[in-house]
Amino acid sequence: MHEWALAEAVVSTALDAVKGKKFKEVTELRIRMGELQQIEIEIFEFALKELIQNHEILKNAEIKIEKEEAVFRCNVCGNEWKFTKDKLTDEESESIHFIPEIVHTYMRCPKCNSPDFEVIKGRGVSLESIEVR
Amino acid sequence: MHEWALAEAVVSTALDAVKGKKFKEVTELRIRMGELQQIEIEIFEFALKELIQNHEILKNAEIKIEKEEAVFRCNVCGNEWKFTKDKLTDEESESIHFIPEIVHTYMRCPKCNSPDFEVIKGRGVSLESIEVR
Amino acid sequence: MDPRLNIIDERLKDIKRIIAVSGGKGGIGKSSVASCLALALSKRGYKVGLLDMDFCGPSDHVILGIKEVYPEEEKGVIPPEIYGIKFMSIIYYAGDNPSPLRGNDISNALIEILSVTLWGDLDFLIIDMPPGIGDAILDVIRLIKKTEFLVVTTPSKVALETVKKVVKMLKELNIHIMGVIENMKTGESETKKEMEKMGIPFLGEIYYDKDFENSLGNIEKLQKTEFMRDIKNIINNF
Amino acid sequence: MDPRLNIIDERLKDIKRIIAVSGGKGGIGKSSVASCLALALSKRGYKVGLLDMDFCGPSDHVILGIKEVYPEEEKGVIPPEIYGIKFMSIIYYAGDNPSPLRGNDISNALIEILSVTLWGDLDFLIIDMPPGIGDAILDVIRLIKKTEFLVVTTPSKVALETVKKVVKMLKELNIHIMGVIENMKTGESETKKEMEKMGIPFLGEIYYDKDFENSLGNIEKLQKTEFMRDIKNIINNF
Ligand SMILES: Nc1ncnc2c1ncn2[C@@H]1O[C@H](COP(=O)(O)OP(=O)(O)O)[C@@H](O)[C@H]1O
Ligand SMILES: Nc1ncnc2c1ncn2[C@@H]1O[C@H](COP(=O)(O)OP(=O)(O)O)[C@@H](O)[C@H]1O
Ligand SMILES: [Mg+2]
Ligand SMILES: [Mg+2]
Ligand SMILES: [Mg+2]
Ligand SMILES: [Mg+2]
Ligand code: NI
Ligand code: NI
Ligand SMILES: [Zn+2]
Ligand SMILES: [Zn+2]
Repeated sequence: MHEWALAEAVVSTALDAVKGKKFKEVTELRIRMGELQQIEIEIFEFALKELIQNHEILKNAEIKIEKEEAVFRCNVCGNEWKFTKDKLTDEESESIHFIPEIVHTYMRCPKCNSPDFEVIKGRGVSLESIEVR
Repeated sequence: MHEWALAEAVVSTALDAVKGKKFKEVTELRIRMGELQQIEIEIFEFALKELIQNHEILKNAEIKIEKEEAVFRCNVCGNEWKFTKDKLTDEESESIHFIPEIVHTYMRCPKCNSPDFEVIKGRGVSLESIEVR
Repeated sequence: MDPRLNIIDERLKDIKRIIAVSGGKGGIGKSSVASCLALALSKRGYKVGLLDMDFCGPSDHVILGIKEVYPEEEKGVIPPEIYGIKFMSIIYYAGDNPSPLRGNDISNALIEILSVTLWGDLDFLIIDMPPGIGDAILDVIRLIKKTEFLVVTTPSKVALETVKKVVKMLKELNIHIMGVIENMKTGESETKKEMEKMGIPFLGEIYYDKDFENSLGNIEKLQKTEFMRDIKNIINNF
Repeated sequence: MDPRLNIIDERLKDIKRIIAVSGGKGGIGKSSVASCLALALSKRGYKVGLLDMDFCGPSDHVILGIKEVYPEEEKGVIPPEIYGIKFMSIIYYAGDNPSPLRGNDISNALIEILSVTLWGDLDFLIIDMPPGIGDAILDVIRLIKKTEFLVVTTPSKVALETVKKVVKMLKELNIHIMGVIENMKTGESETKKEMEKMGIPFLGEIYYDKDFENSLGNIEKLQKTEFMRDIKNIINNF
């Protein structure tokens, strides 16, 4: 449910980006959603659609959400791998949902067992582009 | 004079890269040299040329060194700027030569005065490519 | 674009004062001061939040004896309220497990927490800072412009050396330093003079309290300590 | 390619043992132990190096009273030898000034130091670690495979909590833990038992020494402290 808080962040960023500019309206918000954070896409999209109603300039924007797979690279052995919840308990997975960096607490490099890895793709929510007219 | 130590690092890396492979010889080492570390290029090149003589496979390699300007970006205000020694004392500049990160001790963002910036280009020595035959 | 950066001001807008308890050095009592300060302010009737930002060595829950509470979710993360303190910590998510976080991870985790936590109306948000002059303090400076720094030090030479560095940096950046507290005082020391030389207000002292350790984790005992008495004297100057 | 990573093993190849004094928490005496350990080993006739890796709060020079010495340059950086200890610290370059370094900078600075410092033959290289489970410890684990970890803790609840996390991580990674030292001991405590429960050898204890602080910076006084006496007892087990 903190999807709502992240949606607010996106709306606030979009408003900030067009503030003071002479655009008629925002026609599209393209959002990339990293797999690691395990956002509930329906709730997130619902929140976005609700929130843009409060702002004349955003109101008609089309919301495009694309998912991005999470990929990790080990700083010790260089191994790269993809996210899977298989080895995580529900609580662990839920904790990563709140703070994706917590993945370093519960996941290890499948090759060398190190917690010292980078999330090279698919961490969380980002606003990719804003289309205006 | 610790140029020698860095040259050893380059040679060791080149040897490591070709180790176990069936190349006849290395024909070129291309090195990028970040401005921030203020390497004395003649000493560095001299050291490299001496050091490769000890290794049959490197001996005839052509050494190509290209300089890269140092560029900083402020994490606070986003400002970007280039390196200049103008505001540094000789000791400060010498300290940055040894540990480029020390730039955070002696340099500030010219716009907002913050020490919280990234060296986005031109930090130090890197081995760009190895040509073999 | 990282949308999170844009919402942080909004999340903190109903907080009157944000105080980061800092000092650069570890083990000087930052967590003890932050926790007891939050408790004392709460007891005085203020609305108080406490954010444990030491992700590698979170301690406030140990000091205040907080366990088995979790945030609620409702259009964001709502910190549980204990002893009147809205408390936020990485322990809700990492438990007792180590969190091996590089600087960039610390930065990201901090931004995440700041952008989803709904503190609501607060008189004070106390931030317990980790040691070091790294990502955590640089991000607090960068992201929470209204932060005031409360600097803790001890009479020890090694502590003072590091604390001076932090103060030097904050001053150079024109950041609001509330003042300095000297903790673990046992006798005469140079701290007050040294700090005043640097132009930093001296907020008061906390004496070494041999019973403090035994009161950790027990809120009733904690409130009766000399440590707490000293803290209460200090907040009279807030 | 970062050529520095390749030369680190070569730089450390004539060092018999590399001991990282760690513990995760700040203020538990890592720097005191690292400095006095280096001194005691040197006095016993061993060839010793000391690397202060706490770039944000370097303390070993304060403890050992080292000033006005600098490394020499000759095909690399040669650490000055003081009291028979080859000493390397960021203070040669940053002086008393703050070094606001993010994690990535700490990592880079560490790699730079490891790749240009010529330690030569050593029996022991003692590394004084900063607090935290961040870039510094992760890089030591990653880059110096032969490191043994010497874990310091204190009887304090908050210290033990953090130390346990570090130990848990090191154990999980199958990293050599020499053992644990309990510092600032005053009376009975659970530390030894807790650590043995985790399978960590107990190396000994250092009692709280009220004269230690006053001996800081003075090598003659330092050698006569009870702290040093306890350290000497501990190295009998090395
Ligand atoms: N005034 C004091 N008297 C006695 N012990 C103290 C005092 N202040 C702090 N301590 C103890 O010192 C240790 C370090 O305190 P802590 O608050 O965790 O420091 P930091 O957060 O700066 O690392 C703890 O064991 C704590 O109980
Ligand atoms: N056994 C001891 N007895 C008395 N004081 C000690 C003892 N060990 C450390 N100290 C003091 O504790 C403080 C923190 O020690 P330090 O070595 O700097 O810790 P760290 O490196 O873990 O941060 C210093 O002021 C030091 O003088
Ligand atoms: Mg990471
Ligand atoms: Mg930087
Ligand atoms: Mg603390
Ligand atoms: Mg230390
Ligand atoms: Ni949620
Ligand atoms: Ni040099
Ligand atoms: Zn790996
Ligand atoms: Zn700037």
